[in-house]
Amino acid sequence: ADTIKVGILHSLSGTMAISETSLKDVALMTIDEINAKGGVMGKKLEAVIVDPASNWPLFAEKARQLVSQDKVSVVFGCWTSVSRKSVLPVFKELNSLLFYPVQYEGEELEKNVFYTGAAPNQQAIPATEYLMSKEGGGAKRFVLLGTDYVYPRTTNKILRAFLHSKGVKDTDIDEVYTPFGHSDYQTIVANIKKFAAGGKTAVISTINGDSNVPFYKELGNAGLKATDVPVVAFSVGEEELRGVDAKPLVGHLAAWNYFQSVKNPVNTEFIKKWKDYAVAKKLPNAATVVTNDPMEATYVGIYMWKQAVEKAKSTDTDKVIAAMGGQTFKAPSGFELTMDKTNHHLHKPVMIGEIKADGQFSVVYKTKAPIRAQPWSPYIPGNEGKQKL
Amino acid sequence: MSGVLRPGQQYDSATGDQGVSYGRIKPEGVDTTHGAILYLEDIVVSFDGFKAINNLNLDISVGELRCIIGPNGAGKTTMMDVITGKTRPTSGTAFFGQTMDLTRMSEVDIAHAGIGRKFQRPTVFEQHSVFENLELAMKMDKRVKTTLFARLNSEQKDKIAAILQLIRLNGQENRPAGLLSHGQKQWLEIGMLLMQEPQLILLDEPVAGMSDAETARTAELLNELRGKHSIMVVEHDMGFVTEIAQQGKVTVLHEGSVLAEGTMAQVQADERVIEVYLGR
Amino acid sequence: MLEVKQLHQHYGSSHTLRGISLSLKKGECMALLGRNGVGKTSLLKCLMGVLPVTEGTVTFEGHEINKLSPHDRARAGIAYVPQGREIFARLTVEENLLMGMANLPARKAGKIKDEVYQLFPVLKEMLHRRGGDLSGGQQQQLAIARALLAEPKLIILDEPTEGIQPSIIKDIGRVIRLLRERGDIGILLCEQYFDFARELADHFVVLSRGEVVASGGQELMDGDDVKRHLAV
Amino acid sequence: MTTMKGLFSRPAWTGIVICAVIAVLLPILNLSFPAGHALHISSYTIALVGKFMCYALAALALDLVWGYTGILSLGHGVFFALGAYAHGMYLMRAIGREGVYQSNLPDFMVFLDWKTYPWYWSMTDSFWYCMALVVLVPGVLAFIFGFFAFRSRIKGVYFSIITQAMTFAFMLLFFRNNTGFGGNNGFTDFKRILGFTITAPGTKAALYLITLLILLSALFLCRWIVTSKLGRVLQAVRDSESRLMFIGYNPLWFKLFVWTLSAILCGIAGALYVPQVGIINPSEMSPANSIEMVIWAAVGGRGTLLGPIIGAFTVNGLKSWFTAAFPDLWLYALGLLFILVTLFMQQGVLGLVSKLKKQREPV
Amino acid sequence: MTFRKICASIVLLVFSLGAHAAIDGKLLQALSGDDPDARIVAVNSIAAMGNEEAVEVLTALKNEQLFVKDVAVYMVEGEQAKDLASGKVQKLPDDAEAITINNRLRAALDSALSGLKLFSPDKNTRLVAATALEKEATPEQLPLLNKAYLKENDSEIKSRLQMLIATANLQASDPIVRKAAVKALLDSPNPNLKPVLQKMLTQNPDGSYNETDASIRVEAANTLNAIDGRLARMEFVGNLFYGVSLGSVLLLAALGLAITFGLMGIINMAHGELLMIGAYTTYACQMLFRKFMPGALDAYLLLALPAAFLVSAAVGILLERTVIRWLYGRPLETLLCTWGISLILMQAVRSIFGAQNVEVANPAWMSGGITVLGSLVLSYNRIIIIFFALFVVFAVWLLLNKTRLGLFVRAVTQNRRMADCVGVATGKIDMLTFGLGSGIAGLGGVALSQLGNVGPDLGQNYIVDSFMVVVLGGVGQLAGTVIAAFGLGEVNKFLEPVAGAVMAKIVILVFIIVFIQRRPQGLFALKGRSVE
Ligand SMILES: Nc1ncnc2c1ncn2[C@@H]1O[C@H](COP(=O)(O)OP(=O)(O)OP(=O)(O)O)[C@@H](O)[C@H]1O
Ligand SMILES: Nc1ncnc2c1ncn2[C@@H]1O[C@H](COP(=O)(O)OP(=O)(O)OP(=O)(O)O)[C@@H](O)[C@H]1O
Ligand SMILES: NC(N)=O
Ligand SMILES: [Mg+2]
Ligand SMILES: [Mg+2]
Repeated sequence: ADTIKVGILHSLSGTMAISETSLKDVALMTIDEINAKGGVMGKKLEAVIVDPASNWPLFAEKARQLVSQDKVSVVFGCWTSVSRKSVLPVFKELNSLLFYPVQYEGEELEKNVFYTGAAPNQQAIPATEYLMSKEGGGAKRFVLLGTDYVYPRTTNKILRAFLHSKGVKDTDIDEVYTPFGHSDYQTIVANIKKFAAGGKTAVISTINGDSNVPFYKELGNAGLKATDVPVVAFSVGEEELRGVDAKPLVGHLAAWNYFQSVKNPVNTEFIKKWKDYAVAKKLPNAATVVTNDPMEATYVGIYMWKQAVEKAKSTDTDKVIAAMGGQTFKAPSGFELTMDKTNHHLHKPVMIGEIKADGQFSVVYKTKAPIRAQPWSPYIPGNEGKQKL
Repeated sequence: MSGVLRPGQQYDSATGDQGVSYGRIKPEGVDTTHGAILYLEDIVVSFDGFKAINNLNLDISVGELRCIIGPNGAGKTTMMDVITGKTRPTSGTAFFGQTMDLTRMSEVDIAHAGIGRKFQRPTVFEQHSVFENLELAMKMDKRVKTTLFARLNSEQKDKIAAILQLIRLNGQENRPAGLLSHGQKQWLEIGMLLMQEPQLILLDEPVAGMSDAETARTAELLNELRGKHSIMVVEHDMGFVTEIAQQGKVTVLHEGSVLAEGTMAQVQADERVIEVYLGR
Repeated sequence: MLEVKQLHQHYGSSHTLRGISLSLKKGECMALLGRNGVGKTSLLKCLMGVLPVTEGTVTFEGHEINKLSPHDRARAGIAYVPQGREIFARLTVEENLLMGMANLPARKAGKIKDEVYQLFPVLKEMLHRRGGDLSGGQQQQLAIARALLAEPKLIILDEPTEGIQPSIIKDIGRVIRLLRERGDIGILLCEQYFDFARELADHFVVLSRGEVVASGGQELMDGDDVKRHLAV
Repeated sequence: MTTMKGLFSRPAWTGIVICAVIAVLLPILNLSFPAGHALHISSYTIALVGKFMCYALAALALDLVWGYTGILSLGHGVFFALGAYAHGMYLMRAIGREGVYQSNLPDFMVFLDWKTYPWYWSMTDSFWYCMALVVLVPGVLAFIFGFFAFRSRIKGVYFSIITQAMTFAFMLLFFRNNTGFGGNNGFTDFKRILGFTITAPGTKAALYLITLLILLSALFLCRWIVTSKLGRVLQAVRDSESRLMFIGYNPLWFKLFVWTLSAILCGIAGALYVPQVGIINPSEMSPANSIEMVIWAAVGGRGTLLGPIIGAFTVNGLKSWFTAAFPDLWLYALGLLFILVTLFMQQGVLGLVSKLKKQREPV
Repeated sequence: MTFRKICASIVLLVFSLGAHAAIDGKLLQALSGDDPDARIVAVNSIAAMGNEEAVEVLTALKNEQLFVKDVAVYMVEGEQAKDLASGKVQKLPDDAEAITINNRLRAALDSALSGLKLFSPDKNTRLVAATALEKEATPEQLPLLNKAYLKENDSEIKSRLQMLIATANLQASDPIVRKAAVKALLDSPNPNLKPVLQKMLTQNPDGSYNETDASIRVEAANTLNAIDGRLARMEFVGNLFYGVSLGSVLLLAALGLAITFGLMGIINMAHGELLMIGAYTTYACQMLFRKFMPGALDAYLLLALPAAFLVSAAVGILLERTVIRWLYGRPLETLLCTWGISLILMQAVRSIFGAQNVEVANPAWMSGGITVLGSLVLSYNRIIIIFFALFVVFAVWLLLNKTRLGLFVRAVTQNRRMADCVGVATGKIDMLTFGLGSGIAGLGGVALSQLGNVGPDLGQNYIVDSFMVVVLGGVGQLAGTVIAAFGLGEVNKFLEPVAGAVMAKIVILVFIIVFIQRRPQGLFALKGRSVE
């Protein structure tokens, strides 16, 4: 064929559409861009889009359809960990490739997957360290607040172990979970306040999806300011903040590997391309689109795949996998990112940003260089020596 | 074990706790050694303070055909509700035979024990055919398992055919009962009662909506059943009541208790009955 | 005031009414007789507009009303006491009575006329009870009272005496007679209670299998012809 | 919907036979012709049809209670999921030490620092024990739940809503990681079933054929039930439960019987679903999923047994197609389909068929 | 803390407010520099100037309105910018960069500003400042606090300051002062005191107490008890309030459904989407105001209420006229059909507004909250929503029970055919009723937009809860709906602290199941024959 098919597997309906829709659009933008520059090995990329509708078994079905019916060479997709878990067996069985662009809990390493989002040590741990530092407010007590599912649970488990190693006692850690879609945070915010009376407290939020807005609204109205009790979130980025009035949230934090507000030429261009694309394709709210970390990770992932294909001179899964290790790409984050030679994760810089009134982040901390991922957290016993495939 | 209730068993209408049997145990015959099949004693039914039945005392003997008349709202239907377990009396006792305390039995158990009822407003299974209505009503073991394996034998088929003939719905047996006219439904309900072969039949206004000719036929039918079953009939059609009461007792209810009792002639002459019921 | 011409009605494939014609004048009472299941109720429903007619015309006070909805007919002055009472079970008796005046403009529909209570004293006692809790006969009385409140020009009664105690049947009879004597109202009375019908009706119509098989003035009602059609 | 004697007409029988034959042929064509051959049926199709058959079984189970007995369950997803979880437990154990932590315990347990299996996992390494659970767990849950609900005479929407509350509560419970069923991720990444590699084409074909067989058996079982006198009692329960009591049937046991049977069938559907789809997680218990089951039955035509099966295939087939063909617009199409079905096909797809037939040969 | 270092100098300087001196260029440079510690020192030094300009500059920094270019630091003032070193007002250079701050600096600024503001002529400013200092009253602040106390003549602020002084005195070396302080704090609602008092009471490993004086320990224990008691009371009141608030949300979400489902019998799965439409209408109104009347932005809700009611009602009426009216008497079909409608509406919103949430901001008068019992914050948006919910219920009750329309509505929903026969234009009533239910859902949407996210899935999050509320209350029973909503709210909020949010939700669901066993027709079941 004179085209190479690539699959895009993001929910366009259902609860996850909120986050995933823009990843689909960024993927399409990137593909357009690559095609405009001549495609991959002289062939145009052809995107095959499906909607797994936030339904995990449907993810598996659609993955199978993309790979075995549509014969795509690679799939870019998934957001939640469970959707990734659901498609994994399919990619393994059919020996095909998935690029996963979202921060996640680690504890996984699959030959058929490239993880372009952060592992816990590229996000959660540095953020916690920052909160404990003088600059970060010197927090002594921690509320680990999350949605009740595997990513928050795992992350918090790792964080608890990490905090223990820093001498924080269990009495100074409060772990709280809410169901998906929880919308009433009155009690929880009141409890945080109570807990915070016992000493300098920070909240580490792994709340996902829709619950963030009511949480932050409650936080704002209850008068918990970032200077009193900072909240650092791992799933709140520019895209999520579009849905919130950020003024009461100024100073609360998020940790990512990329922020839209990062200033460098690559990013400036990335943002411009995205805005132009949104306008050109008449995306809803095109005037106010923003970029965020998973979008950047998607963008980087597609380019790295392109580079690997060109290096391998083939779209064959095994050859591409072999060629991926060590690929580098100058990413919008301003760093040259490298695909690890062995663990299928990117080396990524860690950035911590404070929310500004306009819903952007001002970066208050940034690592000097990209950090290698530890998908198997050393804070979980038994993980020693599991860094390879 | 029999379907007779042990003392102390209770029916809790809030939970629907039926205490016993859930229809699995077929009751043995009714103990009618003292000649009466139904005793109502000091029954009171009160709805939010309004006493629909007020110290009602009544008994029916085996094989008797008893007519009950009384003004609208006298409590006749409510009384039947009490007998069939649909309404729990606020106080008082209701015995079927010597041993069965109706106030503590569920509707199902009461039906099983041998009390059948025709409602004031005809109620049939509208989605089922006439035939199926009769089939469902037929006297037999009505537990889940037996029902699952039940097949009609020829004797039963004959019986249904006979009843169809009697209620003059033959030829209509495959029509859904919901499509019948008002009077036809009345008949069908009577037919279902007959299929059930209850010992005590309660008829709430059986001829309402029937033409005079059909009323006469119903009277005929009841006269035939007299003696074979104990029957209690509520009607406002005096002609009909006269026809079936013959020399038997007629009870007049008023404001929830018995106002007068006697033969039709006696009752019709009673000033109080004329005042509250018959009119001048 | 009411003209029915060649009315046909089908329930699916079964032909229930077969070319019925009748006419009723102001101030007259017409009895509709017939055995069970001959189509009396169906006919009345067609007049009220509850059932669609397949063929034929219904004219009320010179206007063809075939196409009108039931509420338009009610507003035109037709009141209906259906078989089976059809009271609003969860409205109180008072509200049920107010509903009787739903066809009247709001300003005329505020108060329930005392005459109704004189006729059916029990309703006054039970004003705040829910309609559905009433006894069968009480409900029937309520249904009639409701129709009377509508200030109708034509009143259609489907077995109004069903389930009512004898003394009140007499009262109802008196009311119907009174209405008839007032002369500005037409009454269509479907009744199984033959004697009752005979006493009140000026005319009668006997239906059989969806057809008019006999009709005439009150004097002919005792005739054998009628008897034959009513017999089983 | 009224007379049950001829539940399936002659054309319906023909249809059943033809569909069954085609269904049997699919995996045979899949195995015996290489990919690319004109007669080859892709594994994807087999997997899809296999999944739909599980849905169809669930819809059939629902029809038994909803279509015939008038009990609208908005919680059948819980039975489906419990059956699936019961089978999933076996499949998890069959992974052995091949999980990422190379432990005897499933990964999520290792992760939660569990050292041994909790009591409710005991014996789940036995396939047959798990099969018994597939039947027993939904069955017993349904029996207990039904017993209390029916005894309290909970009916109509009240019943529907408490079934919804039930499935919702179960979903939240299973979401919790501490409950011990893998939390949000549930069970996935199965490797073997009874020693056979789960991804092997032969295993897949076998699972598929077993599903087909069970679906057909369930269809005939249901047909036998609804055409028996018991079936007529069930419909009487639907139409006028109180009247039924006055002629001496106790609706409690009749309802409980179909309700439990339906739950068991649904559980079996779930058990067949897991190995073919490869994941079971709590979102199967979400209220929306149960509502979708109801919708399959409604679209196909409830109270017809065949209808729900057709409905499950129609709705899911269209969904599979639409989500790929018009990923941005498919909800409009599906939504419109539901509206049109209600407006123009009162008895569902099957109702339309019989209506058209009637029009052709008027009686 | 940072604050301590500057108190003394502030005290010296507070009385010289107004003296004008340009800010030292070095300070400004440090302020815009990279060294965080130096920046803090700079902030404190500026604060130590204690003049209007210091307040201005620090406020500007806090609001990120200071810009730097090369070495010049500018303060933005409307269109213009002032060069702080020279005092010259000019246009802000294009490539000037904003001076960003982080939380640490923000906290330092807050403290410094509060200290300065204790002497503000504006009473409110002083009150806010005194409240803000509560968290960290230390001995170093005493001179400042005492000064402020002497100068203060407002009794409320005075008592605040007194508490602050007592708090600071807890660490005094003189036991008499400490004892007086402990006693004085008996009435304090400040939970932050607890660790301090607890520390006084804890025994060191060698058996000695941190507080050596036994009588002070007794007083401290007393005070601690008093504070604990007050906190427990506060928590109870808090839970009560949270419960009412959650109840009002449930009520607003369910009320429309109580009409479309409860009264009309339509299993309206699209109810959630009608809520969503109300919320999106609110968003649209906000955008309109932003665009055309930015000055009156805070009033956008006044437009949103009628607009949301009308838009949702219009959508409802459209649905009723085109689809639902064919389905009366077939409730189960309405489930299927409205499910389809719900899918379409959701996707339509995705197509128009995007799949992401949109931002709906609380107007200023709904932001924040009032503090009661010391530290319990009752947020304005929730208080307003509680009253709004009660108002809507009352209005609906009036409409349904006291008007002819309401009578017709109830009659039609009970017996459509007979209502038709007595002269009710049933079609019109159906349309109005469904429109009313939908419109009320729209109002619910406005309220929800003030609390949570506004996105295409908004409705899905409330649909199950709404049905539970209506059914638990008893279908068709307005009063039941109200009680069920508040009941569930309260039960939930009293359970949550004990069981956690997830288990609380599970327990609630089990509770509903069990409750229905006891009352198979809901809370307000109708009794009697009329039910059948
Ligand atoms: N659930 C209830 N709530 C309130 N009142 C009730 C209820 N059920 C019955 N009643 C009242 O109890 C009285 C007795 O009613 P019942 O139906 O037994 O009368 P009846 O003798 O059968 O009358 P009819 O001859 O009109 O059928 C009536 O006044 C009725 O209004
Ligand atoms: N919805 C329906 N569908 C089909 N047939 C019907 C329907 N309703 C009534 N019928 C049939 O139409 C015929 C006329 O019924 P209708 O109710 O008009 O009789 P009626 O003269 O009023 O009888 P009754 O004196 O018993 O009230 C009956 O044979 C009945 O079975
Ligand atoms: N991997 C996540 N964020 O679910
Ligand atoms: Mg009665
Ligand atoms: Mg009739």
